Amino acid sequence: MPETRNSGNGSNGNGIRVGVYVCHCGTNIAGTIDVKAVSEYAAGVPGVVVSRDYKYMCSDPGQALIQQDVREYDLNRVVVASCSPLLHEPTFRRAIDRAGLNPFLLQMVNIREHDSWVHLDKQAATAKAKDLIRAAVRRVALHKPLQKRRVPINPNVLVVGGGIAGIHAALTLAEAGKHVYLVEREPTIGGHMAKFDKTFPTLDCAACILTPKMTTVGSHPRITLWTYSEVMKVSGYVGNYRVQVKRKPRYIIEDLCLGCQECITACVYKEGKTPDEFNLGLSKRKPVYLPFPQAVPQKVVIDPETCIEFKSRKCKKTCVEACGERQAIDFTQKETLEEIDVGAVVLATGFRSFDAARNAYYGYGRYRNVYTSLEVERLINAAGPTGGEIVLRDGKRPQAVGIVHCVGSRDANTNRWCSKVCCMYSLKLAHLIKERTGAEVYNFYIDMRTPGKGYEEFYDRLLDEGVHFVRGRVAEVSDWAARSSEEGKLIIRVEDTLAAFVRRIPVDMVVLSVGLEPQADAQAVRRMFNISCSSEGWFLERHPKLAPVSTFTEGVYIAGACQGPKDIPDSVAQAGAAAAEAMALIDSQFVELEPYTAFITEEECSGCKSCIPLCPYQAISFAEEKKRAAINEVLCKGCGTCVAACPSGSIHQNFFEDEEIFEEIEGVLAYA
Amino acid sequence: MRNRQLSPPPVPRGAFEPRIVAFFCNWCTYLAADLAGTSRMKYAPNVRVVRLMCSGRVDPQFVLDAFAQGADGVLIGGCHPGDCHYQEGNYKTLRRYHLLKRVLREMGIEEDRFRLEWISAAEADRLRIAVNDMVEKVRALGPLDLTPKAEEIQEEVTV
Amino acid sequence: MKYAYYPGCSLRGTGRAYEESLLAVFRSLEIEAQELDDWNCCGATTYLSVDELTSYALAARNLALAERERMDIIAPCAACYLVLNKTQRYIRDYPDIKTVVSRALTAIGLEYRDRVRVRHPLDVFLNDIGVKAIAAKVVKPLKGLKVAPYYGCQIVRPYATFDDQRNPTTMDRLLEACGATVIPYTLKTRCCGGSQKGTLPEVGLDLIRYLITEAQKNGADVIATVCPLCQFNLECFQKEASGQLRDAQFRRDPLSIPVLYFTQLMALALGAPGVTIGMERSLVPIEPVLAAKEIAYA
Amino acid sequence: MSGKPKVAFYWCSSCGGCEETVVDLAEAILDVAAAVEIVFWPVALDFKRKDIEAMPDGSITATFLNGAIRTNEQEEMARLLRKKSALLLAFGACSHLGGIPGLANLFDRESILKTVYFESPSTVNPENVLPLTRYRDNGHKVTLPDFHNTVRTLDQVVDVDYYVPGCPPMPRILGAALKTLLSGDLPPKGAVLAPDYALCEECPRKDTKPGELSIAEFKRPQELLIDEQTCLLAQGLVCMGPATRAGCEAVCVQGNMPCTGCCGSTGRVQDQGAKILSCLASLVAGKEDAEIDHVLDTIPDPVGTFYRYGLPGSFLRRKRLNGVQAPK
Repeated sequence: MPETRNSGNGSNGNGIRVGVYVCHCGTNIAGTIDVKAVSEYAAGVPGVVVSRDYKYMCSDPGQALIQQDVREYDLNRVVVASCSPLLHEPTFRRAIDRAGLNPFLLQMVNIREHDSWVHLDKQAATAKAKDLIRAAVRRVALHKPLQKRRVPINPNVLVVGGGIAGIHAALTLAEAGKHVYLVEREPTIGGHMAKFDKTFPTLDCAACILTPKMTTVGSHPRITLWTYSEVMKVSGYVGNYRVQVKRKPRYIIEDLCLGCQECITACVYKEGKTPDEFNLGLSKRKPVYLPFPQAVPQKVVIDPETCIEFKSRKCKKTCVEACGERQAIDFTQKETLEEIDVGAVVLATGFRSFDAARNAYYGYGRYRNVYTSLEVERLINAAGPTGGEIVLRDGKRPQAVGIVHCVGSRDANTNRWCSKVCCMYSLKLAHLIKERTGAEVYNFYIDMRTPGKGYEEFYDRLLDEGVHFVRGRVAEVSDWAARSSEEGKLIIRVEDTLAAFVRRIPVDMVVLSVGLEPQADAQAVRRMFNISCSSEGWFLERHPKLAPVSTFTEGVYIAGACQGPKDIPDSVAQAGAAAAEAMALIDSQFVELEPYTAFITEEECSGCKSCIPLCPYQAISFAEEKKRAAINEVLCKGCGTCVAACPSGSIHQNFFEDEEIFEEIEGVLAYA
Repeated sequence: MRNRQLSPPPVPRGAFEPRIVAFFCNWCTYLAADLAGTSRMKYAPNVRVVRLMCSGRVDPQFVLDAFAQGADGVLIGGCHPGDCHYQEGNYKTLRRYHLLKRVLREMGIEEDRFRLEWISAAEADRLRIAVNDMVEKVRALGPLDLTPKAEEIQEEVTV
Repeated sequence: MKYAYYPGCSLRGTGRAYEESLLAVFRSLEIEAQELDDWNCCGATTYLSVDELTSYALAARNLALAERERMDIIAPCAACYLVLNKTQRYIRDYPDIKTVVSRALTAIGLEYRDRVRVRHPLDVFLNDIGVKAIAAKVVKPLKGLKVAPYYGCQIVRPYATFDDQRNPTTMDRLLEACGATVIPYTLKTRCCGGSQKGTLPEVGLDLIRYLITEAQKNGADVIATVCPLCQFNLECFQKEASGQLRDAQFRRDPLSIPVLYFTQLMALALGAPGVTIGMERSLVPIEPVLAAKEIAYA
Repeated sequence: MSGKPKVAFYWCSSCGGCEETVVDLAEAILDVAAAVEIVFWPVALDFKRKDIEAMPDGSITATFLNGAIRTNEQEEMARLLRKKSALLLAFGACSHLGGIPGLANLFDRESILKTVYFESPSTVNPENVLPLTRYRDNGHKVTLPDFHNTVRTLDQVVDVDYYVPGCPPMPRILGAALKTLLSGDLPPKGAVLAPDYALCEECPRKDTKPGELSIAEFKRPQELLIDEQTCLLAQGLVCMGPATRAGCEAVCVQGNMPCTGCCGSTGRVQDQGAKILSCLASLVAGKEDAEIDHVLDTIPDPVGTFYRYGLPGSFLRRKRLNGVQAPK
């Protein structure tokens, strides 16, 4: 469709020559808005010397159109009516920059996301486009040339979370020569993956593929590993973040402890009394413990809650004797606060399993033989509480096992989303249980979701192995025996939607495949790093398709399950991507900041100090000698709050001047 | 629960079409509006959006100028308290909103014509509902037509 | 705190024992419950399925009467409790129902502004009086009496108003306060069949059989219920349901267990004489059980 | 007649305070009288309207018109003087911003007349007589000016060359204005003849204003013993200083009273009331609705306080005529 060129009615007297470009965006805009009429209307707005409409303004020919007009018509302002400025403002700024026009002499008009896509009434949408363009032309007339600010970037990177995503990101960055701080809340890195026995679909042993990466992290010269530590406070801005990290006391001097575990055997407690967190409470641990044999760092931890020395100060301290001359145990250790400067942050804080007790009708917590999938992972794991034997709490082997999919997921009462990994790990558990116990294994699913490479084949293999698949959401797990054959069993009531009748299946063991949820402290963490969350609580990516690992906050990247439920391959891929994007930022050595900062015209300011307390970044200070307020441009983030509050109008904001906004308001409301 | 219609309620021909100026913060509400677009949600076309970096940049003068220039309603959209990209900008907005609302009420401008909504980047539906709701409320209130032109002052003269 | 007592038709018919024992408990717990003046039938779930809008108006009349007295309503019968609750919610959530009901009420000079709460005795006893206060008033603790707490479906579904929907415990705690031992009873909210016994007898009888065998298996001496229809179903068809025992293993112990309203047990513990709390109205007598447990009965 | 520049003074809806400023020039009045020829000054000298009508257009060098435009007679005189004067100056807050009379824009004519002629306690008017604009009595036709519904600033009626701010303008400002006019190098049209920064610049208490002001409660002047040294805003008083143009050397603050904003805003601000509202609200303590309202409710009359002189000149100009009655 040939673009039409309407000759404008000439500059509005003060030398402002505006080019207006109305984009069709294929049919996305032109389908609802009469782009021809809008372009013709724009030609009539004072100051417009050329007005065009074109199929794809953001395409190279589209941009060339503008550049050609700038030269040919001697344009000194450009208005592009197309999609959201958050998408293509940079594109068009670069385009006019290459044509020799200051990039900030451009005003974008959002007639797609805010107009054609959201309004049914075509006349109204077209009228709205005209209003918005008229306002933009009046606003752009007042734009002044600006330069982006360049600020040096600190080359260090902070990775938060030591699960597989955090580990992979840290290693990728360190291998590329960057110094990485890896902060992990638990005493050891490894995250959820360290708890698994096998991984689907290849049935690789989780420890075999994870521990080598963990040990590399532990010993890598460019990775500072802080486990048992949490980020407390973040300040500064992209390229120059200052992060405060709290290091919880292990009561063990890390450099001296060899991980020989002598102290554990020598501890006054003959055997463990406290439920072992790593084994999800299926076994007990002593006050001094190593989370799991391949823990990195290979250092024990002393739990002050249960260690007698902290209660009575009168323990025989057999552990200290056992430690011998290394003397690695130090009961007086205190919590310390460290401060580090980094240029970029990768958040890989992972997920939390759905609390199965929230679905009362599955009886988790009421019936002893109802387990969560994570607990069964520990049972199957050779390093687990039962040494890999799948036995019930009373020690007996189960003859029949029911695995319930979608526990807490795809459920309007709990979490609406599909957690993506449960079908596959349920298949894996079914295989392992079938293989180890020979029991009858039932999987109860709604839809069998096997989307990955080799996933569907794994499912076929399970079918061949004789696992029973019942398509239906389990209604209830109960110990009520309707007939004698059900005595002493757990009865799973489910509607078998393929066989079209309600079945009562007695089993000895029920495994609840719990879904994935955002971490409990996701809201606190995101506020600390100034990123936002989706309504469910997952960290919000800049764009679901085109920018899944970056966020709306420059320099903060996200990877792994903290961004949404995903399996290990996807988490590792995202970790690599986040590391790459962080590296791209750091290697650019400078970060360009939008020039939207505020500034004070000295002779206008009366020194009334009303603005001083308004800035959370302490960018406004009061110069005693000159009795004037002054804004430190480097610290100013350009929010404009002080500009709106200055009672004498003496603070101005680049690109958002009062006059520019008044013009935009009056432009939008002035009748054609 | 009856399903809420997704597109705005049908408007009889010739009904009063209110003109509403909206000031949206760049990090939250403007993005929610973009998301409403990419999700193809439908809402009334009466709103014209002015983008500012933070709701804290909304100067009460902008609100009064919008009314003076013929807007029938003004909507401010910002991040939820605690979510502000600049930490505290929206708290100042909330304080100014409380005082400005009182001034507008004393100047005879109905409460429903000036509205502050906290809408995060993910809450596209909340934005759609807020816009549709405000357009209907202002439509019910009718045009503001605030400042009688100079001539009109003249004809009031007869006692 | 004064309440409007809404007996409902059953408590004046087959559920007489429920009313007698309930009033006895009110007296001993000093609860001021004044019968709602000129109350009308709530229509139960049957009328709802015949003519929805009129049934809401019928039930809403009671709500309006109570609202005029500015008192909460106590609806002991599970069906009344469900219908009044459902009416309140549907008036609140659906404007078209609200207009029909308001028109109907204004026609008879009443109005309803959603300012009244529908309460169940279980909720009032536990939350307004409290377990400690009740235990203090117990005169004849039901020591050794093993009770199966049967809630039925209507007071927990579809609205979980005052207790957990899957695993309610209000009645358990009240009976324990009266000294009884409450047995673990998985089927405490499983349906008793309601009117199934009349329409599909074999299904109705199966449901009854499951409930009773599970109670007996867990050693219950008596089943306590809150709903006249559950009481009727569980008590009156025990012999017939025994005939259903296809599985020989169950033939040894025929179904025979007293089924009382929980208020009867509470009234007994609070010292009310047996005759005044409808004990003699039971088909399966409770006296031998009480005698065996040396719980004075007269 | 003498070649001296002709100067005229006229007053519309005002209190006469601005006329007194002229007299307050004290001895300087003599230099003024010597330097100029006063051709029209109804409050002080006996001039009649026909004297002005007789003058050729543009013959008056400068007219200092004070008072807001409230009746059709005032409007006619404003238009007449505009025609007859080379320079027309809005003299004082009333003509510049609307002034105290401008607060009438919170009401409409009927309610004002009712209050004044029927309801005010000291009025005895059993027959409910209202003044009429035209009345015939034994052959004589008697008229009164028509009373407008809305008070307007001078520049909302005619084109104004300069503004002399203040209520009343300080003699120092008037003197400076006269000197500039007489000196011949005139500032750009529409200028306000006073410095273009806020009052805090000239305020003696400037140094005592805290850098971290967070207001937990506003107080009214009669509610506390105002300390004579400390910044009034720091003491919780609503002082309009930060949002008001300087030039008067903070004479009110020196009189130990908070500035009430009579010189209007700085040149960069279009609505003084909105700006002081924005400034003060931003500094209020509290992050929750209730906390914020708790503080803001200690300003009983926001419109009367922030727009004491500037209501007609503000964006909204007046309370909506067809507006719903603001619920009490």
